[in-house]
Amino acid sequence: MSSSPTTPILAHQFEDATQQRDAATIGMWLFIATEILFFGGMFLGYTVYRYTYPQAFAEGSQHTLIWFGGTNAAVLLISSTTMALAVHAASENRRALLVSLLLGTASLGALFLVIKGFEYAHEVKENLLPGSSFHIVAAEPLKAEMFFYIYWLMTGFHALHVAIGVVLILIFAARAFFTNAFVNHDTPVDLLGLYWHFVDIVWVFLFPLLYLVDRHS
Amino acid sequence: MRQLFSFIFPDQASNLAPSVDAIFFALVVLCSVITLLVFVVALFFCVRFRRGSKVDRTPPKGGTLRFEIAWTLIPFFVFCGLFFWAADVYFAMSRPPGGATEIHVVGKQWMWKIQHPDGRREINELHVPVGRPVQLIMTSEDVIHDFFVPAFRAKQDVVPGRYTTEWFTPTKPGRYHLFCSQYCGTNHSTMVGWVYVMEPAEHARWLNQVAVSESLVAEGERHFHSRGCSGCHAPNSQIHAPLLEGIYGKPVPLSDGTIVIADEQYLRDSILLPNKQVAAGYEPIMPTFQGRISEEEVNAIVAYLKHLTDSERSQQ
Amino acid sequence: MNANASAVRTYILTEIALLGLLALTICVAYLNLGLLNPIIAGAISVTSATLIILNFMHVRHSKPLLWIFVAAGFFWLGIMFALALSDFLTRHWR
Amino acid sequence: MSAVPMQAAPQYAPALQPTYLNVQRTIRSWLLTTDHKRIALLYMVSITFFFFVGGVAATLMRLELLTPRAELVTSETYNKLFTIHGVVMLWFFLIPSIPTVLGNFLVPLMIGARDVAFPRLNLASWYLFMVGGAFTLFSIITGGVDTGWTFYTPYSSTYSNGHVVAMAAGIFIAGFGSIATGLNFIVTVHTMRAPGLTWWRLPIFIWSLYTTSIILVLATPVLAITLALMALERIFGVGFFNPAIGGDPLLFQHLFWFYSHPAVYIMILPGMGVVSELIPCFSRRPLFGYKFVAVASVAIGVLGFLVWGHHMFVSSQSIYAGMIFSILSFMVSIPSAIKVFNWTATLYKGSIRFQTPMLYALFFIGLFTIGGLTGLFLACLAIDVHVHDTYFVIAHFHYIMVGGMVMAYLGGIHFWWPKITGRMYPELPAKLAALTVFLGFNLTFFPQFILGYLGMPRRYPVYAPEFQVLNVLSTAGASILAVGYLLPLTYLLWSLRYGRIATPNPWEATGLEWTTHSPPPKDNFETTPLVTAGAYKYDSQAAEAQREVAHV
Ligand code: HEA
Ligand code: HEA
Ligand code: HEC
Ligand code: CUA
Ligand SMILES: [Cu+2]
Repeated sequence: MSSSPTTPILAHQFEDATQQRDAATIGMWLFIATEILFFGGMFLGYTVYRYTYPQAFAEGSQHTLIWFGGTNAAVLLISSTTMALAVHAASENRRALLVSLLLGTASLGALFLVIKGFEYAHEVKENLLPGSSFHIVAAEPLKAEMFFYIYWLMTGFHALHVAIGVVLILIFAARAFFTNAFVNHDTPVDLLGLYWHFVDIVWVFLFPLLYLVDRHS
Repeated sequence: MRQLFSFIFPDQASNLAPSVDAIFFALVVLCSVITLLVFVVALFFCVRFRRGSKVDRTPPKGGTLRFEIAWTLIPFFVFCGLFFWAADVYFAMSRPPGGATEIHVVGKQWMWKIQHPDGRREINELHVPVGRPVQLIMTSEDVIHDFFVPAFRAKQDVVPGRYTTEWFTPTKPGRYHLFCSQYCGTNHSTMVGWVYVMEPAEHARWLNQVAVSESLVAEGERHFHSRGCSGCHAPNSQIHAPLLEGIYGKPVPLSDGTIVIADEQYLRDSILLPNKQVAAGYEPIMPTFQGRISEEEVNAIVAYLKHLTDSERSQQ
Repeated sequence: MNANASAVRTYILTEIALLGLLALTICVAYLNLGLLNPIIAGAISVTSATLIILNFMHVRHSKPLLWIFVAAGFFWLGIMFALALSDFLTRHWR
Repeated sequence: MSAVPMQAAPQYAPALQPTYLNVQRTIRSWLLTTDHKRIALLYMVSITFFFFVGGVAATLMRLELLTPRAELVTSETYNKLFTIHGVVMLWFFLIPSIPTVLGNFLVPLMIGARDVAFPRLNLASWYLFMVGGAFTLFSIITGGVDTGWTFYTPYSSTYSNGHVVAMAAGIFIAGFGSIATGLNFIVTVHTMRAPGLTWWRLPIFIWSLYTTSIILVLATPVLAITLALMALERIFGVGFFNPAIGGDPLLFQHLFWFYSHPAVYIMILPGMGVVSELIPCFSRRPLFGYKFVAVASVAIGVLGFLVWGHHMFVSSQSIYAGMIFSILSFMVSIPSAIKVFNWTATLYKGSIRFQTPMLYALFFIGLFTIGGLTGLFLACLAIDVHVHDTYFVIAHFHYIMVGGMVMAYLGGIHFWWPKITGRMYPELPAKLAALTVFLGFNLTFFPQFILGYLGMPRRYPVYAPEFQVLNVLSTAGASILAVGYLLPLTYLLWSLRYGRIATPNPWEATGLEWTTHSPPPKDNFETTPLVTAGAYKYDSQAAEAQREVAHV
């Protein structure tokens, strides 16, 4: 902390560093608000159809691989912690720690995608991908198809966000390793963290909604 | 004068028209008054306080609060009044009276197919007698359409996958436009037709003009047998399926514990999406008929199932 | 150093709580509680999300202004749900 | 007059200091600029282009409607025309109009900042807008789309044959441009205000744009996901809204209008903001009920999210939901009423001048009032059953959008033209143009109210012969209107070269933007201004006194 090779870069439109930091944080939270509403549209659809077709949703949900989904939930939650620690490391200018924690987070994100990939592959094999080849033994195959449509849609959009996150984290890790871009300037890492935690929150909701409908029956 | 009026104002040919028009005229008066008020006041200020005119410009004393309160509260109360009036009429417009003649309407790109209870069919034309309430039970084979008769002030979207209803009592004989007013593709603007409102006698004559072989109920009964419904739903069937006599309008317990009233929508869904709501105590083995049977056949079967109830009631 | 350790401790404790909640939600799903099932699952998700927002995303120590921005997204989502469901839930009333 | 310190502007010295226009002169310096003022000009040029694209479509539609049969163009073409017209006019002209042109130019100037908070994001949003526009133009040129701007499913997702996906992609991309702009403004207003510029000292224009931005940020993502879902359904054949697998077409409508109703307030709030600047300035009076007008803006923005279902009164949504949406629609009208009355009251005891911007402002009040009041007809459940999807609706929204917002946009452009370009526009042609637009506009759209109540449905290239007379009137009006819109284009371009050189504050207006040079230097202000008083410190008595002195 004592050594400060670079002072934070202040863009010309700002008066001081606090102003710049506040602006960035508010901006990021606004972006997260847009993301909430973006996913919100799909959550609304989910709610409406689950209310209308409770049976089909229960049946569809039985066909999802709960241990894959559950493991993934744990993976993302842990990666959130490593991300929080990484942000903390950045705020203390501990570069080596920051780099390794970012890499750890990225690996966990990648692990999530790998597990999700196996899950998808399994589902494609089982003909659970909506479309002409969709087939399910259920009382209401058409409504179950709706369930799986929603499943693919929401997990797909979520996986896209995870993938973007992993790429961003890797870029940040590289910058932290090769340059001192984040020394005394941890706002970007902070924002990256916010994004990653948001992605985690989405899964916190998706997991019970998609995997745990009427598991007991 | 009259002619000018009819040039700018549509016919009033149903029971709904006067009540809708009453609100309309009230609003026209109210809004004209407000518009005039705003315009006159603004113009007056513009002229009087134009630059260079010799008037007193000392800033007015006192706060603005009382004005603000006035022009918040006055609109508020006016709006509440308007809302209740219009909502009351709307409520009546959405709830058909008992005993209305039920006519089935199927919209498809780009025509209206109409089935009368006596089995008579029409395309893009609807003949109804004056003075009797008519209820349209409508659905669509493809996209959303909308059954709009300006002279009746009646309009309702026709949505695929479900029944919507619209009702009116024609009050004036004549020929009135029927428009599709929900955009539905290339020939949306030619998905139009005529509604003929006839004196009862004339209507009876029209009914007798062409003999129809079978009523809608009879047609439905025929489909009920030919489509194999009776194979399961007959009293002597080997398969455990509910008897459908008297089901219409009754509460049906479902397997998920809820209870629904068996209305048209329920009957329709039971045929097309049988597993949407499974009757309690039965296996969900009924096959879906979606895609295998046309909307008109469904309508006929629904009419038949409803008739089963009516005849049962009349026997009691 | 002290502040540092306490921050790290918060993260670890939060993490343990989150994993516990995850286990809990899975277990509860296998019990048949009727209507309570979705309600409990929802409550657990909301709790987890709140933990993440407050501790991982540092909202707990942020200015009140930021709380407004955090709440805004959820508030508007609530509007969307409330009014859209006012249609879907009352459609069959007569 | 100049009791306010912010008026003590540095003397105008055109030759000494480069303005934002001539610091750099290469094309590259324009295309890669992060200066909010230059981005505003990029937007101005782009949306003017799109306005004429939409205008040509409108012209062709009105010509077609001269006769009751589809003679000029086929039904298919007509359907594509109104889709182009609606999509281009809304998403590529009206929604960006005041926010991205005047907003980008003025927000930093009005709050005494050097730029917006995220200048590069600002430029990115223009590129998103242009890429979105390119997609849309592509879909138009390669055959068009015939869904209407509302894209109702299942028609758009299953039955329509056009390039729906390309057009949806265009709107989707431009939507992210909107979000970026809105986000930028919110952050800018929160963090970059000059010292002393408290919330209650902000001009109403800033309040309006702030509220607009909230809507942009919170509503646009819902449009994005809705269009994405529609497009996915079209591509893969399965989806949310498909009745074949139990999907509900009404869900699409809910999601669509959740965005699109608030969007209509995106289209009017900035106009209200402009008018709230113009009226006080030209009547030399402080804005009547400043705080109420400010709060009313925010109230419109928030309540505007609660009423979307009024577009679905006959869609077979629950009648109880219909009632909720109806009463809420009335409630959202109250803040608009507050504004109209406050503007009118501002005129009282003023010293009113009638330069072109003021004419536009007065027209705005009148036409917005008519448009808004007819909105009340539509919010009345029973009446909407009759007039839904008829020309009554068309007239309603053109009164607000063309009679209101376009007037406000033109008024604002004239008002700030000296600041933007450093030149005055010529007064006489401008007044003539304003009158032409006003007359043409009313002749075009007033007959449509009557047509609507008579029952002429919208989106009808073929219509019943008894509607012809009124349609001919409307088309006649539209041609006057077209002339009215071509006039400003010509004399404003003319003024770039031959207009009188503008002083820093030709209207003797208050507001920080008038304290700097015309056109402003690259960093807006020589020193960060210090604000010690609220907006609109006008004094009609002083203005009169000054006039007398000048005349003696
Ligand atoms: C800028 C755009 C804009 C604005 C600001 C508005 C403002 C309003 N709109 Fe409009 N509207 C549209 C654009 C807009 N609208 C569009 C584009 C459509 C059609 C979309 C499509 O289908 O393609 C539409 C459609 C539309 C409908 C659906 C019609 C239908 O399809 O069936 C309804 C129904 O309620 C409605 C209502 C209102 C109301 C109540 C307001 C209110 O906000 C108006 C408030 C203003 C006032 C009321 C005037 C000022 C008040 C006074 C002077 C005081 C009055 C005092 C008393 C009465 C006591 N609008
Ligand atoms: C910002 C929004 C905006 C604006 C500015 C306008 C401007 C105009 N609109 Fe538009 N309109 C909409 C938004 C807008 N409209 C929307 C959203 C719809 C619904 C679409 C749908 O149903 O999906 C609609 C629908 C609509 C219809 C109904 C179509 C139908 O339902 O069948 C009509 C019909 O008259 C119409 C007319 C006009 C006219 C005459 C103008 C005029 O003000 C335009 C004047 C401008 C010009 C005329 C351009 C300048 C002059 C020239 C370019 C001259 C040179 C031209 C040639 C040589 C050809 N509009
Ligand atoms: C293979 C046997 C079978 C055939 C064929 C069949 N059904 Fe059914 N139907 C059932 C069973 C079993 C049920 C009860 C379970 C359920 O609700 O799905 C049922 C339920 C119904 C119900 C709901 C009754 C209630 O009490 O809720 C209706 C209405 C109905 N069928 C109509 C029809 C019609 C009309 C046809 C022909 C077009 C038809 N069925 C063909 C077996 C059949
Ligand atoms: Cu059918 Cu329009
Ligand atoms: Cu609306």
